[in-house]
Amino acid sequence: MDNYIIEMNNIRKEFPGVVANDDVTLKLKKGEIHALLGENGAGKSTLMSILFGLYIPDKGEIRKNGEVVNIKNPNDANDLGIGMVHQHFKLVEVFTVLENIILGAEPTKFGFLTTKETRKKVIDLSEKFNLKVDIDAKIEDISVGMQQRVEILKMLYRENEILIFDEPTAVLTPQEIDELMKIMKNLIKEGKSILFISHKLNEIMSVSDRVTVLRKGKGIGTVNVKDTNINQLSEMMVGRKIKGIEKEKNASTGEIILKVEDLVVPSKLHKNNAVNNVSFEVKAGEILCIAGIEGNGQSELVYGLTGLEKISSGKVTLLEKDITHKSIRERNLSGISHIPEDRHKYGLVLDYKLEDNLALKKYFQEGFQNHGFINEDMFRKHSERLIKAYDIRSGRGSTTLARSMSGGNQQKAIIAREIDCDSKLLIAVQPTRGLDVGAIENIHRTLIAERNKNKAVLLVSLELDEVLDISDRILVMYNGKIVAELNPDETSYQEIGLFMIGAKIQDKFKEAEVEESV
Amino acid sequence: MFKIFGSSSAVNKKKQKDKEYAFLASVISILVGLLIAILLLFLLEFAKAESDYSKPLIGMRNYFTYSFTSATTFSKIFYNAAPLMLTGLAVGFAFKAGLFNIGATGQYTFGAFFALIAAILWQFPWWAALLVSIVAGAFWGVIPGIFKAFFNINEVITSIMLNWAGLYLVNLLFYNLPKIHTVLPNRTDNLAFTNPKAILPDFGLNQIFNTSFINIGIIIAIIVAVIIYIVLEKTVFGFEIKSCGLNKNASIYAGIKAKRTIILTMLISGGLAGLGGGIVYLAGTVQYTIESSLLSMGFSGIPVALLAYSHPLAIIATSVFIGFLESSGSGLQGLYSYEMTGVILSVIIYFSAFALIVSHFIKKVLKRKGQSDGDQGDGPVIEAVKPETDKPKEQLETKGVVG
Amino acid sequence: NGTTTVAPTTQAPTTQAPTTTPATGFEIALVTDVGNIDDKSFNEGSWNGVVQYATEFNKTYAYYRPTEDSKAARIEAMEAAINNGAKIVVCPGYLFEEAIFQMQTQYPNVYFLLLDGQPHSGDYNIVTAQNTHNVLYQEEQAGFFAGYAAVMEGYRDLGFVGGMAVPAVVRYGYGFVQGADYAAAELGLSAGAVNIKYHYADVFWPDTDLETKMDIWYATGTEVVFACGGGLYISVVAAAERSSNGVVIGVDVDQKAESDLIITSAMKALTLSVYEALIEFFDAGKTWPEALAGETSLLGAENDGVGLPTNTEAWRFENFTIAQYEAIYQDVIDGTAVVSAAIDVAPTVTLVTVNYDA
Amino acid sequence: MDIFSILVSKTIVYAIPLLLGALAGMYSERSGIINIALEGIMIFGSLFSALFLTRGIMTSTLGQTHPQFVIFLAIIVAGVSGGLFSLLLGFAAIKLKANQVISGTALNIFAPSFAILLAYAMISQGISSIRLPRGIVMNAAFFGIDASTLPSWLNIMVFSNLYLTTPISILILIISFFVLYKTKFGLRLRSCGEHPQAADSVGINVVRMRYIGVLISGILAGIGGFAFAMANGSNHEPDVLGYGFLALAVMIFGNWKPFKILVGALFFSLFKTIAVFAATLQFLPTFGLTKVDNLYKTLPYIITLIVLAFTSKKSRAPKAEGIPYDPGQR
Ligand SMILES: Nc1ncnc2c1ncn2[C@@H]1O[C@H](COP(=O)(O)OP(=O)(O)OP(=O)(O)O)[C@@H](O)[C@H]1O
Ligand SMILES: Nc1ncnc2c1ncn2[C@@H]1O[C@H](COP(=O)(O)OP(=O)(O)OP(=O)(O)O)[C@@H](O)[C@H]1O
Ligand SMILES: [Mg+2]
Ligand SMILES: [Mg+2]
Repeated sequence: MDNYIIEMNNIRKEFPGVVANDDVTLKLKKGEIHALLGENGAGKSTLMSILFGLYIPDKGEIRKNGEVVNIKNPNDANDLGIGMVHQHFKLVEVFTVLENIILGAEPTKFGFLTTKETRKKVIDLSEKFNLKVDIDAKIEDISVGMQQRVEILKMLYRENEILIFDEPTAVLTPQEIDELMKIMKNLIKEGKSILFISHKLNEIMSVSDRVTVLRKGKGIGTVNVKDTNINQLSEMMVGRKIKGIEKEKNASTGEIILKVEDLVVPSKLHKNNAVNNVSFEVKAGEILCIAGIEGNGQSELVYGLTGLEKISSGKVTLLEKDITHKSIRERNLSGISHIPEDRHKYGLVLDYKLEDNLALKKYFQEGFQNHGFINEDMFRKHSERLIKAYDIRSGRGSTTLARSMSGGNQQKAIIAREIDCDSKLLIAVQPTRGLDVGAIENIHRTLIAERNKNKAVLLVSLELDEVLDISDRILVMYNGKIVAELNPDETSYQEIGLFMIGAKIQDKFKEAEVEESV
Repeated sequence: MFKIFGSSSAVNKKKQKDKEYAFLASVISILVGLLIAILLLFLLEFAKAESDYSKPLIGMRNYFTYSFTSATTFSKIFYNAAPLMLTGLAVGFAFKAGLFNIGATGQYTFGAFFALIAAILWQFPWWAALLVSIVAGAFWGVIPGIFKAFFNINEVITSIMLNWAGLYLVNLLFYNLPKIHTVLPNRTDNLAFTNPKAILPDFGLNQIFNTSFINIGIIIAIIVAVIIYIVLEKTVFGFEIKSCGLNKNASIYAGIKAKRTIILTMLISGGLAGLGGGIVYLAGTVQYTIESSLLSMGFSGIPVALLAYSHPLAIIATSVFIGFLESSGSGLQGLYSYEMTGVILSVIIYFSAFALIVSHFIKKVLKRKGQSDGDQGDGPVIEAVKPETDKPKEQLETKGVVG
Repeated sequence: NGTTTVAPTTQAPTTQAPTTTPATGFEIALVTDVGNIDDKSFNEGSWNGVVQYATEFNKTYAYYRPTEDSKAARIEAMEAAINNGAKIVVCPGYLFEEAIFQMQTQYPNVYFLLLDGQPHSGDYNIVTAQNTHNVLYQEEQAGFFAGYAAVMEGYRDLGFVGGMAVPAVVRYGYGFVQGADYAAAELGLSAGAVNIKYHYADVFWPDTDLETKMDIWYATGTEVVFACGGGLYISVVAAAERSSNGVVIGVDVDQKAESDLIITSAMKALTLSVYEALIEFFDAGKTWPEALAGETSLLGAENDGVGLPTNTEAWRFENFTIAQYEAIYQDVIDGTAVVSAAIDVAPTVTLVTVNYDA
Repeated sequence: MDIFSILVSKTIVYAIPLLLGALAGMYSERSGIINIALEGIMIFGSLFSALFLTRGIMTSTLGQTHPQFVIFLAIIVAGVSGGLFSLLLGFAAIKLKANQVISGTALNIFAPSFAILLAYAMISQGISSIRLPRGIVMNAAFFGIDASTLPSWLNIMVFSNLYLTTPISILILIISFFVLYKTKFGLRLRSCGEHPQAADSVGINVVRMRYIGVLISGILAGIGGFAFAMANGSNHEPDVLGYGFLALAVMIFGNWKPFKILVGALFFSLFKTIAVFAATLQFLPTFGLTKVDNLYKTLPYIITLIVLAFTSKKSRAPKAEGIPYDPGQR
């Protein structure tokens, strides 16, 4: 009978309309790294949020070292030595790293903050676990990787012994991931116990001792990593075998659809440019993928192309037509479709009905309106068609509010709308973010199908698997510049990773730099 | 009731349900408001030296019967309702685009005064003078729109500033246009003498019923409300306005010119408020007098819009209702001071402010009664009072700058 | 002599919301002019008269506030009063002229007391029915005495602040100017020796901007300001108290109690006239006696309708004597001193220089 | 010289209510609650403190002997009444998650009518103006200085408009700065306005913090109302003439930062005073207009607008402001 430091027995949690956790049991041994595996919406975050006191379970009990504890809020969790790195970091952007670390556990004299000792303590911790952070920098100015290290320091600062990591690797480069894995092993050595959420099986195989798998809110089981393999796990996770997508190479070197010359886009965050003299082409019948770590100018590049942001110099040509200074709508009409990276911010009007959202790029065209009056039947027909064609699932069909749709189906709706525009160029930014394997597969197929229809596809992605799986050509962006052009069949995780963190720059791009500096 | 106002698309059960909740919520808010108001009357009695507890009851009785005692008091309901409806539409229309036009009072004042300039100085007929009032209001309304669109300054602040600036400008004009106040130094001349054809037609009804409060203002207002409804629900422009209100970023992404939409919205909103001013001062009853504080009518539009959840057709109902409450205020007189009306009104409004919660509550209750319609909680489709959980900040945010 | 007359000292209206139920109704009604009952001006002054009478002879009384500033709303309020059992409706202010013109024929057995105005249909052809009695005041005379007294006292830098340029206020103001000029002549002062700053504040109540303005006036040499418009005297007094040596002249009623700096008040018998009219009305059996029915009484120096307070604690002049005051009072009565009541043009003055846009 | 002194003292005395109002707004918005109800709350504060002063207290012996002490009590009354009133906003905005702008607007509509009504009940039917007692100015004598020994300009500048609220609000300003940036409470308050989920995840009770934010806001606004009443002269109508809204502008103008807010308040107040001066002294052109002061009265508002237009780029509101806190939301 081994001693469990944490036991979550028969946990049930319901949200309006969803059973997030249904009779889930999870037992964490002292000093182990315990992985939690499951598709999106499987209930991982919810389960952990319960352990961390953010949600109160409807049923079930939590035990620490055998006796039942009652965790009503994060304070209780903290008192029990439970800490959590959240999927979406919980850091105050305008605060400094230090402020964020001490927040909630501030050392004070007569209510006044006394940061001297704290500062020292934090620095010691960051050295001990080599978590490099710039302690006085504002969060909004530091990289995602560093932000994550801040989150970890938050836990260590509170001397937590049970550490929860919710999808910590989603935002990291291969190098950073390896780094994180080392850190986690370190932590174990220091006697901590870790709960580790991930979709990525290889990671789980590499670090964790045991895995608990969730599916649709139900606990599927717990297995020892050494007695299992990736296929078994993925089957447990999805409930069926998943076959990788086979993208038959098509050697089309079609005509140039998009031509970008010396594009410069200013940054909103800092004074130097987010996109700095970038030039490239996208041809018909290829999927060109822009790889890179979040925040290296990919988003701004796309904003510049689609007109969401003003560019300060450069030239954008679409089908021989100069669209550099055209309005967003003109660009759309002259052949750009855009699957935006933030589906809630840009992709959808959450409080509009599905049919309205599906018409968002068409409502002004003849048929959808005549003499300025909206043609509701047309809206309806159009949306029924797309719902059918792209199998968009929702409570009330055309009249469902987008807000109440699942992440996956929201994304499907956007893709349906954009592809239905039948533009020559399709720009897709992280189209599979936060979606589950099934949905991802589906989207990848669609993209490839588009390519095979001899469309040009510009894919921006952080997920290296995705990049390697479906792209025909890879451009790596680092610090606002393109630093490498790669062939997916001849490169590797590690190589891309090096370019992504700016450790390497291909010569031709170096030259470009020299010229420009002359 | 709101069913009639049901949303465009034919079979939209959910939306209709929400409207019912919304309606119920409004009603409940109103009832609670009235209850509290009556309670307040008793408390005031209690506070008094020699209390007389029959007084509140009699007061309330008079209050609710008053408007039906004579043609005058009855027509007064609609006389009050017309400008309320228009300022209410001004506020509600802006709400739909995610803008809080608290500057309706300034635009109203502008509309009012320029209507009189047109009527007295330029001898325009009533309809032309009304057009002038629209233009004037629109002019004063568009400025916050421009500031919002180009400098991203919150319209609430801008309009507050412009309310006062506008008041003083109008006073300045008043003094420097001596021809509009020839009879008395501090009030514009009586239209009946200077330009009778500038007075809104009443088809001789005032004669017949021996009152002065009947005119076509209410009809104009209702027509305008219907037009606004059609614009919002049936036209491309309305589609763009609402989508900007609900998610500015997504609208821009879809190629909608958000700046243009914001400016146009404020232009129209201002025009509506201005028209309200025109209708009041061309009724041939009041004359414009030098003011040293903001006219309250513009502000009265806010509760009207709130109670109606900014729905143009519902605004017809709420404005008439508030018009009724206001005209009934005189029924309290003698027993109570006129301000009591204000208190009753504001109590109601305070409750309507979180009517949404009430409607959620109702929803739950009905659900328990087994009428489930499964959906992760999104409130009635009401821009003005939806709690702003994970909703684009464009909605009614009050801050200098959108991040 | 006609001096120690007029009106009780001002006090907050001693009103109680009457507790009798409207079943019996309110016999005496007052419909307010623009502004509220406590406007320290017409409304309050005449309301005090109503209250004074009603409490003394215990009659039921109430006031009504029109919903808006229009003839129609005034009529509505009057009708509300009448439905509540009003036998007599007191209407302070010329704004009621047109309303009463209509009501007096529409309600022949309700009685109306119109202060500071005479009924007409808007064309200024006065028609006063038998159930109406009008009272006019010769404010210009009251203002005249104030201006005269100020200059005689030795002040040379005067100020006038009116609430708004409404007839009554203008009469006060122009009278004030004439009085100053008259005194200047009598003292044989050179032209320009006496200066008057003249301003309408656009409010009948205290106002921050006005207070600042008064600070500046006093700081730039103004010695005495005639504060003529409801509650705005409060701002003037506040400024005077801050200034080194500024003083104030009150209006309508003896305001000596308001501040030691109020050296005198240009009074008119507002409260008193209401009080007395009501006595006449009820004594005649709830109708206007012959003398008043359809008549307009003009309250001026002759009938002690206007004047300065002469009771010792109110007389705060050092150089100007009561004797001098009584003399000029007599001159005004017998016409030796002519005070123009015209308000359409500024009075012609010979010696004082007036800045009408100060 | 005296003129200049008046300008200064007026600028200061009218800047105080703006300062307090804006600081009030800052506290609640830093906690994440938009407080557009400042106007109404200020009215409430002014009402109750004024009533407190008039209803006997000031005429009591205590009032005669220690007027400033009574004023101090009045300030407390103002704070308490404002604070309690603001809880209505807190309840609607925090507990019921109602739209904050609208709940605030409701309070703004409620306050003035209620104020008049209560004044009626307390004083007498039809009387809403409250007569503030005299001798509440802290003149030279109060400090044991013989005014005659001072040059008149100095006397005017310093003492002519010096009320107890002035030093107290300066104190509040300084304290606010330290509270906001140097204390645990301040750190937590700001975190609630920026990222309540983050605050919650480290065990800060967001709901409580927001209530506190609103409460402090109410207290300061209440005192601000009283400050206005005193600046406004001895006779007080329960109304603050839009100063609550102006305070809101000053807050944004001051970028939600204490000392910038002070600058904003002085700036606005200065132009408001200059406007009156301009009209009175005619040292500015009249453009051949009658009553040109109306033109100058628009200046403070127009100029504020222009300044906002230029500073808007830098301005940064608390991020989570206006969004009801919902723990479930990720
Ligand atoms: N705050 C919430 N309100 C309503 N439903 C929620 C909420 N949070 C989660 N859910 C529901 O609970 C289910 C589990 O969500 P959860 O975030 O735990 O999944 P997950 O496994 O963490 O997914 P992901 O891999 O995307 O993080 C989801 O399907 C979602 O519908
Ligand atoms: N606050 C919420 N209320 C209701 N449903 C929610 C809420 N948040 C998420 N969901 C639902 O949860 C499911 C997946 O949850 P989740 O938030 O993981 O989606 P997601 O887009 O992947 O988000 P994330 O970026 O966290 O991965 C979707 O069906 C989504 O609609
Ligand atoms: Mg998750
Ligand atoms: Mg997720």
